Formats: sequence, C-alpha cells, structure tokens
Amino acid sequence: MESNQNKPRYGMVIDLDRCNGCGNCTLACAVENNIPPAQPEENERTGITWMRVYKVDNDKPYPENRAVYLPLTCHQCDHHTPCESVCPQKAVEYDTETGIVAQIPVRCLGCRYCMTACPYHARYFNWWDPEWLKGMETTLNPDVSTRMRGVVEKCNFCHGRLQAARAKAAVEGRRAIADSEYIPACAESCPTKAIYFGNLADANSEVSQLAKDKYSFRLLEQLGTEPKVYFRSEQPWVHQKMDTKLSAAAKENAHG
Amino acid sequence: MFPWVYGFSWTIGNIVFLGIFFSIVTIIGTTVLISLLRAYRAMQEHHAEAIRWESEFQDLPISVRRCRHVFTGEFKQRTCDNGFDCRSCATHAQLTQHKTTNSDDIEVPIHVYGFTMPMDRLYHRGHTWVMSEATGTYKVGLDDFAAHLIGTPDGIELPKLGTHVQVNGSAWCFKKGNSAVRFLSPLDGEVVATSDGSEGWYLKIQPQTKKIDTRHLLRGREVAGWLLREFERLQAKLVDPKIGVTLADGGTPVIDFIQSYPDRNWDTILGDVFLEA
Amino acid sequence: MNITRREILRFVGGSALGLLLTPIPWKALDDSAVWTQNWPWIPEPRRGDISFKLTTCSLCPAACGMRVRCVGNQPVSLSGIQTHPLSQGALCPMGIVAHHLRYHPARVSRPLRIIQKNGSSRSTAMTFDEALDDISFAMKDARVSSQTIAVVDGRPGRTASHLFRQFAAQVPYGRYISYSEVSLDVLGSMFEKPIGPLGYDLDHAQVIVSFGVPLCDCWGTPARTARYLGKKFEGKQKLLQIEAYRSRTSEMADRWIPIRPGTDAAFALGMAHVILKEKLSQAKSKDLSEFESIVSTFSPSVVAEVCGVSEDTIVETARVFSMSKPSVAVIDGLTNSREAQAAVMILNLLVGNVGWKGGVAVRREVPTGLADIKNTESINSNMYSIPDHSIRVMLIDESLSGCQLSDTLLQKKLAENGIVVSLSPFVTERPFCAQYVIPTPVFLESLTDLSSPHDSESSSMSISFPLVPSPTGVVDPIYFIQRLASAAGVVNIESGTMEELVKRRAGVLYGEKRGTVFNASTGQLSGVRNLLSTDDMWNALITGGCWIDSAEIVKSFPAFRLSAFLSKVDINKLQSGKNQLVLVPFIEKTVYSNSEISPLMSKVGQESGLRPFGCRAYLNPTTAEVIGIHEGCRIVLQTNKGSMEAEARYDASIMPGIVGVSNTTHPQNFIALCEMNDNAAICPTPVKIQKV
Amino acid sequence: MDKQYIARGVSRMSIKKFGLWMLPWSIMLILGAYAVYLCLIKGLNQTNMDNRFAFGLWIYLDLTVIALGAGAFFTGFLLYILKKKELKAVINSAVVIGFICYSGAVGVLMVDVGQPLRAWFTFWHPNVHSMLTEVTFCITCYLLVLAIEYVPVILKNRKIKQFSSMLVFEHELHKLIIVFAAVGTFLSFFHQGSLGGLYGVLIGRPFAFRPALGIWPTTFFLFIISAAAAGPCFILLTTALASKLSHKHLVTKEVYQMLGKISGSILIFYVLLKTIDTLIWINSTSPSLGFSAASFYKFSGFGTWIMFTEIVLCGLIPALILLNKKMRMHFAWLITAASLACVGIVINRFVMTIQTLALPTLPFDQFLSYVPSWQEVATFLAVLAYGMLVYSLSFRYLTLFPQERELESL
Repeated sequence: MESNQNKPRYGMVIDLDRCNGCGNCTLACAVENNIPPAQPEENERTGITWMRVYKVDNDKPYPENRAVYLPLTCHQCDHHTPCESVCPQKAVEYDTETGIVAQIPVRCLGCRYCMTACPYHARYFNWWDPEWLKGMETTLNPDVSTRMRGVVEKCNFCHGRLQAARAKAAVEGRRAIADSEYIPACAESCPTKAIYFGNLADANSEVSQLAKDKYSFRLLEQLGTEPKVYFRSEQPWVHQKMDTKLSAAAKENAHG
Repeated sequence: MFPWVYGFSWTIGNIVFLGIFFSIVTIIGTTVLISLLRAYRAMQEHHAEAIRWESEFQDLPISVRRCRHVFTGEFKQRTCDNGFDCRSCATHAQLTQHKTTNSDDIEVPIHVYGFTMPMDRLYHRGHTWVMSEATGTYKVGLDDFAAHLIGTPDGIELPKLGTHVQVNGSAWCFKKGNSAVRFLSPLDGEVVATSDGSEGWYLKIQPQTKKIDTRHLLRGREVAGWLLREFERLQAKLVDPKIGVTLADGGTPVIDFIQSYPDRNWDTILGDVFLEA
Repeated sequence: MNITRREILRFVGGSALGLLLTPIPWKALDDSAVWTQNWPWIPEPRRGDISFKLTTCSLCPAACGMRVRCVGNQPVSLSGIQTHPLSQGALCPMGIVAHHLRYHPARVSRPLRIIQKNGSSRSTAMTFDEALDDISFAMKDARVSSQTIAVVDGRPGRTASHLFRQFAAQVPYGRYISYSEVSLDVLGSMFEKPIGPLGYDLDHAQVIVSFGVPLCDCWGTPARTARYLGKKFEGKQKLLQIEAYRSRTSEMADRWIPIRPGTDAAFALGMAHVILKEKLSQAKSKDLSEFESIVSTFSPSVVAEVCGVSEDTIVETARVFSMSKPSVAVIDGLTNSREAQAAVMILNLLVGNVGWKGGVAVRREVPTGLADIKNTESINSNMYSIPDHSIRVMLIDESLSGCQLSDTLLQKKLAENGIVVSLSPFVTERPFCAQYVIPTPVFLESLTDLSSPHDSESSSMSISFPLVPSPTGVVDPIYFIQRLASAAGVVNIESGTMEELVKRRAGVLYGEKRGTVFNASTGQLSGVRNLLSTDDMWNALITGGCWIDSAEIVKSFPAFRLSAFLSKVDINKLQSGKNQLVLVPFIEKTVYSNSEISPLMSKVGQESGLRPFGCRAYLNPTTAEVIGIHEGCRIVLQTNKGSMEAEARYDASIMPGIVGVSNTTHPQNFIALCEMNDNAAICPTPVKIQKV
Repeated sequence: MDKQYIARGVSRMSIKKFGLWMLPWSIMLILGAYAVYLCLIKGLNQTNMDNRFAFGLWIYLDLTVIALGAGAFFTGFLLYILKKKELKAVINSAVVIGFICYSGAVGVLMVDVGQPLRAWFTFWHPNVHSMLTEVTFCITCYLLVLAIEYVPVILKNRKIKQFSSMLVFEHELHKLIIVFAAVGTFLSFFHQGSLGGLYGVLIGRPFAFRPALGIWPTTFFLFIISAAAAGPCFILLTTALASKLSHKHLVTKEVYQMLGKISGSILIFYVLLKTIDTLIWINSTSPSLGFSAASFYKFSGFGTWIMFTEIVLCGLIPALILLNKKMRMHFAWLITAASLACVGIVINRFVMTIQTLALPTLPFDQFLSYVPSWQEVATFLAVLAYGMLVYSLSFRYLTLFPQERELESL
C-alpha cells in the first residue's frame, strides 16, 4: 500500500551467484522490444543487446580462474542522470513518476553524445536499419514500435509492459498498479530467478530488502548517479573486483 | 523553442538561453538589414561614385597617396587622408589662407623632362586638367604626361551628353591593349560636349554654379614638383632589370611608353598613375 | 473602391509574415517531424487483440510448459508457466525464441531430392508421391539384397515412435534405432534383461558427480538449475563437476575438478578402484573379479598422472560419492566414448544408486494404447550394435530436433548404396547425407506427444498442440510412415491422424487412473482418478498441462555385467593428447543442438560473445602467448581431418594446451576436424595452429 | 585570361599552373564526397565507430578544426575591439580560414549524426542544459556571422566591385563589421567553451570529468583560452605557408611577431591554468570518483608521456619561445613555436575525445582500440581538400593580404 502512496522507484537486484549466463534475459528482451537479429557484419561492439550478459572473471590464471555472469542493462540513474542532461534535444526523459529513464527514438538525431556519457555502456546505436526474416515481422510486439537506422535506444524496464499494466488497472478502476502486475521480460524469463524486480521506494518490497543486504552493491556507485540496479554476490573476489564498500571494509579490517 | 509551442517550458534556463539566442539573431539580422538599406539609399542618392573613390583611395599604395604639399616642400612626408579633396581639408585651408589664391601664378608653361604643362589650366591628381571657357563651360583633357604614357588609345568610352560627373568620379574611360583605365573627373557638372581628344580636350562640362571651387586642383609651381615625383615613380616602374635605363637625359620622352615598354606591368602602372586600385 | 494588384501583393506578403509570428507554422513543422518518424520500409508491428494460449515446448524432451502471447492468432512471444510441476516457468534460450523457427530460411515445404557430388550438394523439389515411390523402391531392393531398413528415432516413447516400431517390426530386416540419453542406454544394456526406461533423479540426489554434463546450462529441464541452486544454498545438494574447462556448470558447482580432456573414463575407473579397495561397494555382479582385474590398473597414482589431478582428489571424490546416499554419477552421452560412459555408469551400479530415489530412476513405460509389437527385442537396437555398412534405407525422424548421432557413426553404418530419408522441417548441411527430405511441421505447427525428461524421477507425458496451421506441402511424420507402410505392404500399422492417436493415448492414461495431471489454465495438480472425463485429461494436456506417473521403487533387478564395455579400455590409450595442443568441442546443448535455431540467437553469440560463437576458437592466454597469437587474430586450425579458419579468443577458464571450439553446426562445424573413436564419439584431437 | 578577376598590382601563377595545383585537392574532395554519400545512404555502419567508441575521428576533427579556426574571432576581436591596426594585414585571411574550419566542421557533423534530417530538432526541442545544444546554437550562428564577414572580402573582387551596388553594399557592410566582430567574439567564447564542456561534464567518464566553476566545468574555460592561444598561431602558420607556396611577402615581419607575441602570452596563461587543473584532477576529482589518476595511464601506448608532451613540450616550451623577443625575431623559431603550440592543442583535443573513450569505466572493461574506416578518413581528408580549394581560390581572386601590393611594389 505504502508503495502506492509515495511514487515508486522501480529497480533491480541481480544475484550474480544465481546467474548461469544462459542468455534468456537478452533474448526475452529482444523479443519484447522488437530488437532485430544481427546483420552478418555485426559484432559485440555494434550489436544491440539492451540486456547484455558479461562474463566477469577474477583475472587469475587457470585453474584458479573464477567467473560470474553479470547481466548489464540501463541502470536508470536517479540523480544527475548522465544521458538525460547531455541530450541536445530532450530525446531522453527521466520519468519522475517511476524513476525510469526513457529514450524517445523518434526524437533522437543520433549524435551519440548520450552513449559517451553513459558509464555503463547500456546505450545502443542502430548502425543498420533493422531487418527481419520474411514473415518474422509478424512476430513483432505491438506494444513497442520499431526503430530506424541512426538512432540510439536502450532498456526502459519494458515500458510497454508498464503501460499495459496501467491500462489494465485503469479498466478495473484502480489508480495504482500492484508490484506483481509489472515485471520486465528479462526478470520474467530468468530460469534461475537471479533477477529481482520491484519498487525500491517501498521499504518492505523484496528488492529494497535485498538492496540493503550487505552482499549487495552497485557498479560505479562513487559517481553518485544513484543507479537503480543492484548486484549481489557472496563471493569475496567479486566484491574486490568491483571494489565495493564490502571489500573496502574488508581491507580496513586487514589493516587495523 | 517558441513559447506556447509544443514542449516549451518557462524555466529560467530556457528563458535566458533562448533570450540570448534570439537577441543575437536579431542583432545579426538588423545589422545586415541596416547595411542593405543604407546601400539602397546610397544608390538612390547617387553616392556610388563617391563611395567607389573612397574605397579605391583606401586601397591605393601609400606612395600614390602623397599630400600635394609635399611637392611644394611644405611637408617632408605626408599621406593624404582626405581622398585628394582639398576643398574639405583643414590642413590645406591653413596652408593656403595667408596667400591669395593665385599669388604664385605664372603664365609660362612648365617643361619637365620634355613634358609641357601649360599654366592656363588647373591639374587634377589623376592627370586630367580643367580649362575655363568664355561660354562658362569648362574643357577637360589629359595632360602631356598622360598623353605620352598612353599614346594613341585603342578605344575611348566617353560619357553620354547630359550625364552628371563629379570630382574624383569616373569621367571617361580608355582601352589600350588588355588594360583599361578610367579618368577621374576634375570637377562637378554636366557633360555638354565630348570629343575624341583630337583637339586636345575630351569633355566640356557645365557646372551648376557660376563660381566653382577648384581648391583641390593643382596649380602653378606645385605642378612641377608633382610631375617630378610622378615621373620618378614611373621611371622606377619602367626600370629594366637588365640595363638600368634612365630617361633623365633631358631628351624628349618617347610618345608612347606602353608601346616602347610592352613587357612592363602596365595594368599596375596605369592604376598607380590614374589612381585606380 | 477598387483594389490594385500592388495592394493584393502587399496583403499576401503581410499576412505571410504575420503567420510566421503565430505558432501555427511551427506546430505544423513539429507535427510533420512526428509524421516522418520512421522509414516507410521498416515494418511496424501488427496490431490486434492480445490473448494468451498455452502449450508445451517440443524442442527437447524437457517438455516445458509454455505461455504463448498472441496478437490475433499470431504468436509473438513465449514465456514459461510458473505453476508447471516440471518446468516451473523456466525456458531455455532456444525455447524462448522458438516461435521464430517457422520463418527460418532453411525451412522446406516440399519434399526434396538431394544429390551429393564431391562435397557440394544440389537439391531438387519433388512431389510427395515421387518421394514415396523412390523410397519404397529402395525398400523392395533392400528385401532382395537382404539389407537393413532402419528407422532412427531420437525421441523414443512418443506415439510416433510406436508407429515407427510397428513399421520396423513388419518390414523385412527392419530395425528401430532409438537413442535419447545415450549414457542411460549404456547403463540399460549392462543388465541381462531390459529393466525399463531409465532416468536421472537429480532432484533428490545429495551428491551429483557430473563428468562434463552441462547440468546448469539447460541440460535436461531448464528449471533444474534453479532447483539445484536452491538446494545448494541450503546445503542439501552437492555438485562435483569434472571437466577440462570451467564451464557455466563448473562455476555453479560446489567443486570443480579440472581433468585432461578425454580422461573421464580413467577418472571414473580410478574412483571405482578406490571404491572397491575401500570396500565401499556392495554390488553383486557376475563378473566382479573380471572387473576388479581391469580396474586394478587404475590405481589413483596412475590415474592422477593421466588426468592431471592429485591422488587425494580421486580418493576424496570416490568417498564422497559412495558414502553420501543418495548420489548419482552422470556423463554426457554424445561427446564421450562408450568406455567413459560405461565407466561412469558402473559407479552408479557399484554404490547401488540404480533404482534408488535420488539415483538412477527406473520408470514405468507410458502406455500408448496402440497394438503391442511382438518381436520387440529383435527390432530394437542401438546404432552401435548395427553391423557396419549394412543399412540400405535409413529413415531419420528429425521433425522435433536434429539427429544427435554423429555423422561419422551414421555414415559408418550406411551401405554403399544406402539412402537416407530425413523427416525434417529444415534443410541444411544436416541432414548431412540425406538423399530425401520430407518436410515436417515445426514447433507451434505440429501436434505431438512428448515423453519424459531425462532428469526426472518418474515418467511423464505432455502434448505439444499446434497454435498455427502448417504451410501446405508439409506432412506429419506419422502420415509419411503410414503411407510408406501401405506402399511397402505393411499390414497392421496404426491408422488415423496424430490427433486421434494421441487422444486415444490420453484416454488410456485416463483409464489407468494412475499418476497426476497438471492443468496449466487453473494451475492445479490433481490425481487422474479425480478427473471427471477423458476430455478433462485431454483438454488439460493440450493446453500446456502434463501427466506425471507416480514414482515407484523397483525392488529387484536382473543381473548385470560391469565389464561389458571395458574389454578395450587401456590406461595407456587414454594418455593420448598429453603434452600437445588438442582440439576440444564445448558442449553447448542449449544453443547448438543439431537443429536449427532462431536468428535472434545472434544476441547471445555473435552480438555479445556470451556463448561460443561459430567460427571462434578459445585458448588459454598462456597457451596463446606461447604460440604467439594475440586476441582476435585469424588462425587456421589443422588436424589430420582437415583445416578450418577461426578467430582466436583468449579465455582463462580453459585448460592450457586446449583449443576450445563450439560444437555448433552454425555456421561452421568444427566437429568435422575432430577424430572419432571406434564408436564414433568425439575425442580430443591433436591440432596445429597457424596465423592467417 | 582570368586577369580581370585578379586584384591590380599583385601577380598570380598562370591559370594552367593553378589548375594543376587544384587538381589533386579536387580529386581528394570527390573521393570524400563519395565516402559521405556511402555514409548517408547506407548509414554509419560504413564507419568503424561502435557502441563503445560512439565518437570517433570526426568529432575529434570537429574539436580540433574549431579550435584552430578560433583565429578568426580572436583576430577580429583584437583588430576591431582592441584596435590592433596591424592585424588588418591578416584579418581577411583569418576570416576565410575561420569560415573554412567552421563550415567544414558543421559539414562533417551533419554526416556524423545518424539522422541528419532531424538535425533541426535540436533547435526545436532544445535541452538548454546540454553542452551540445550550446555548441549547436553558437556554431550555427557563428557560421552565419563568418559567412557575413566573408561577403565583403568577396565583393571586393576586382570584377565584382565594378558593379556599384556590390561595392556600395560592401562599403556599408564593412562600416558595421565591428558589430559582427563583437557578436562573433561572444559566440566563439561560448561554443569554444561548451566544446570543452562537452567532455568536462561527463560524470560517467572520470578521465574527462572536471568540477564545475559556476555552471561550467573547468574544461569550458581551458578550451576558450587554449583556442585563443592556438588561433593566432594557426593564422601565423597559414600565412607563412601561403607566402612560402606563393613565393611572396604577404605581411610584414611585425605582423608575424605580433601574432606570435599575443599567442605566446595567452599560451603561458593557459599552461598555468591547465597545470593547476590537472593537479586538482589528479589529487581530488579523479580519486573522489573512485579512480586513481594513475590507473588511466597504465595502458600500453597511452602513458603519462602524452600529458607531458601536451603540457610541457607543446605548451610551456612554445610559450617561452614566443615570449622571448630574441627568439621571436628569429623566423625559424617563431614557426617552430607556433607549430608546437598548435600540435599541443591538437593533442589536447585528441586526449579529450579519443583517449577518454578508449579508457575503461566499469571494473571489468577492457582498454579499447579504434581504427577509423576509409570512409571516415576520406571524409576527414575531404575537409582538408575543401579548405585548400576555398583558400586557394580566395587567395587568387580576393585580397586576403592588403599589404601584399605594397610589399610587391617595393
């Protein structure tokens, strides 16, 4: 209830110890948001993967080498949203109602300034015009419009789904939507339940509980952009690599 | 971008930023507009000639822009900043006030290096002269120096009768080889007659006023000094890199310099002599 | 008053200027921008009323429940069914984009004749009857020359499978060749009498020893990974992963034991050695002494040397495995030699896991309700037991998923004049050497029943029900086999459409009143006996539901022979590949089975490097530096089997001295470079690397 | 044959020779045009930019070219506002160069954006908090100003000025040129600055991020000053080059030295500020964002030497040379110093644009490399060729250096 009074802040907690890097989230995202399959020349640096899973290892040689799979998407920065402030023509909008950072491709002129501004490389440029196999265009999601070559796009926590949920609520005469009604495709599709999604503003919600967990951390927290995607891992090396508060504390203890 | 148009918000940022932007655009726009309007007016009021002379005079080499009082030795070195129009020159007024207009008049023609400059007429810095007639009109012609320089032109372009010429405005043009030059009018007035120069004059001009102001024209002794300097400049230009030819031998100068020195940069020389940038 | 032209012009000009000062033109401009938002040639999504339909995925035996989002009748996205007892809302990457398969460029809708000429193949379209004639002619020819006619079925236990068996039973020299989880087949054939279908009951195991099985990478039921992780964090389940590179599963496992590639058999037998020495086994085997003598050569010290691990590791693993009950050892059937498979299955037998809850489950057959087959034993067989070059006509059912058996094996068994007929929705380099391709419906177009997953305790049955019509020219596998049967004069093969037959099977299950049924639309799991009618059962099954058999503990077993497959095993042979660069294919079941995948899969390979991508070769940095190869440079891999170009990638999770390649057929099949052992299982292959 | 187009009193090479000189540049331009065509028709997949290297050669080119083009506004400022009459000798040339640089930059920018057709959206939905908006607005306006400043130079062409109307307009326009000089100075001040701000505001790129003074990051001011320093140097170099190529004295020694002197005094100021800024960044800004400054220089090829070269070798040293009268008198030293100063700015812009993007931000990022595609390079060269063509034509037919006739007649 409380979550419905003060404005929701949608966010994620991703449990790295549960992610097996299968790639469902990436694919579900692509299906949900009408992202086209790759052109033959496309590669890891030109492809469009709003939700992208990185393999992060501990830089140790075999056999000490360990790795976690880290699903990385737009962190929906809450404060001084880097991409929002730099866009010359308001093609990036921070929705104060939900805390979601929206990209408006139809207004984007493709200057890519926002991409250089984003510390998480979560923004993607349409280097090619989208192409689907013959007949495959019939499988496009009607809630999300397709984009053309030369514009930037990124994750918006499946805004289409939020709209749908709101519409449903409106039909049933409710003002707010319950947290259970709205979940992005990636979180929904995760077979290992590694992605938790919910309202961070609601102190009792599962995500805000998890976010407070001492094993949870955020990437590049020091930049002060208040990202709304948290990661969680109980493996010490992960915290070291990401130099989180936990690892800092550990260092302190080591010294003192 | 514009108030009340989709997506505009009255934030301080918008107001300041767009405010500045629009004022700048306005400034640029109005400035261009003003200069256009001024130009239009200038054309309407026939200031074109004056303006042309003004800008040409600025572009002339300093050596050409010497003050006439340097010729008389009153100045060691002085560059004219008044477009050779002594009528409105304070310095000229000062220097000439104490002596009566034709104190230093002389009748005998001056001979410099074989150029004959009769003293019954006034000379313009552009090597044209003015001579009053009984009829009240004024004959305008080319001085000996110019005549020798050009020789026989390939073509002359005379103004239509009735055209209004003004001091330092173009009077008539001539062509020689692939270089063309216009002669500056020595006085204001209406062209009443033209000639191909066979009788020594080219234009007859009828000024509006009975009495005309000729303070800007060279007279008497200074003509010699002026011609001397002019000749020296010409010499310098004509000097052959191989044999340092000099005409300073008192002999009569050749009739047609251009023909006798075809390989010189006549375009430049004529520009310098007849004050065309 | 009269108006001059001048005045009019002035008026027009003035009003034009005035207009510029109003918002009107600017608004129009702004709108025009919105109207021209997208190129006309970029497809816009079709609108239509949204509905959700339920069905079951048929891509693999896991048979996950699927919630299909449709616009009008067009499926646009797939998701799992949370309440589904087996799949629990999880899907695998292939499943999640399975609705694209219909539009795959390799899709065929007409029977094809393919002529292979020195490497390149040329295909010509033909009518269904022409194809039928050709094939039945070949069958008559087989009868004359008394050559085998084989039906290869990768998904036994379906209604279609039963028809295939009926067919094989009645045509002269007929053989029904099934393979599902090969290691289980191996285990089965160690018993003197068949003991019914087997499965790994991983959910109840306390310790799982996995020899390179991608357990946490969508092997079997995708939902299992989540279940395992749950138990792992509660400390209720341990996973020991034994393989040469640090796979996803190794990352998830409690313990990862890196061994040299191809030495799984040695490690397993090493464990067996310990188990016997320490009297941790109470197995009653006829040939125990014989087996002991074989195993005696596999002392931990020797094995440690061969596998490149410490002795303690082996001893420890053996103890943990045999002392903690229930435990189970699993091995991948397709990329390991028969010895290795046998050796690992023997572990299960030694500690008596077979038939135990949490061990190797022995399940009951699921009745089909179709006429039984007399000479089952004589016609049932596996590919390995077929004499080489004996098959004249080979019918391969690839309608659900590509044939997992290696090309080399199939080729070996095929007679010189043998022909291969593939029942498949696609035509690519697979079917590798088919002369005839009979186009079949693809997922969402085809109706088929699905048998139990490999990794579930008890038998189950579910139905993949079509949501969209299949293109004309496409025929159901059973229709083909029925027509072929009548052409060949086979008398009593079941008639009727797939729907009728499957419906009959559902009826029989209902009649048996055993097990439980899951109804996806209600999310309820209810005993069959509580259902009101067959229709209830049927309706539940065709809408993403499933029937699950009640598990039963088997009391007594027939005798078994441990040393059945170990006659040729030799510790020294296993040494091969030591101290030299070897080529090892990753086991990427999810993305790279031998069937086609959605082009959108590029997201997890080509576009993100998340999974090994076609033409890339992965090396340990140290190895790479030794050879002098930097990341991303083009290299040529050369083995005795040939050479292929690849892009070098560094990967510290791979054992030095190994070149890892994906076992994909897209776009390049590195398996072609790998050597096969006697039974055509891929084995580590010495490889040379040159820079391009 | 084109004599009547060439100003009186100056000599120019024969039309044939001129044609030969123009040929290679024209070819270069045509090739570039083809590359541009490819990029516009097929899209930016023709370049080697990617999601991680979203800005490449082109943006670098824009920043550099605009910095060097600053000579136009600064000379104008000195001449018309501060009344440094000597600079009349180079103002026309400065204007032409400025025009070339800015129009070139804007042209490339139009190719660089994914949807040129929507470029006007920036004016339509301006986000006034974005540095890029500031840049776009200022540069567009300033390009207009430069075009207007270019007009009188053209109208002064010997043939064109025959038409009285043209001459008169030129005359009137030139009377008001101070307005444009002032506006130009104002605009340049802001867009040079906001170009610096472009990277300075990137909180997500700790290598480039700088704390704000007022509403602008320090790079805003550093860019203005560095541009003001580089501008005169570039004018100096181009003039020297022009007179070398045409074997003429175009301006008097004094002009060269004045340019050098001005540049030097600004440069030393810049170096001072840059040093302070860098120290603050190393000790406070960067660490506060969780990155030790050293971590940025641990990558092969991108060591601290760059910083040294930029600030000391191509900053301090040229500044000292230019400020030393004796050395300044020595033409060779003057040229060397000017070149160094320009190189320094070029490096600075490179570091800001390219190195910033190459450096990792996430803990698991790699150091990235990027090699422009031929299309990018061709476009780059096309701008150079375009500049050469426009300047050559202007030099031949317009009076870029009023002193030339004087010096020639000596």
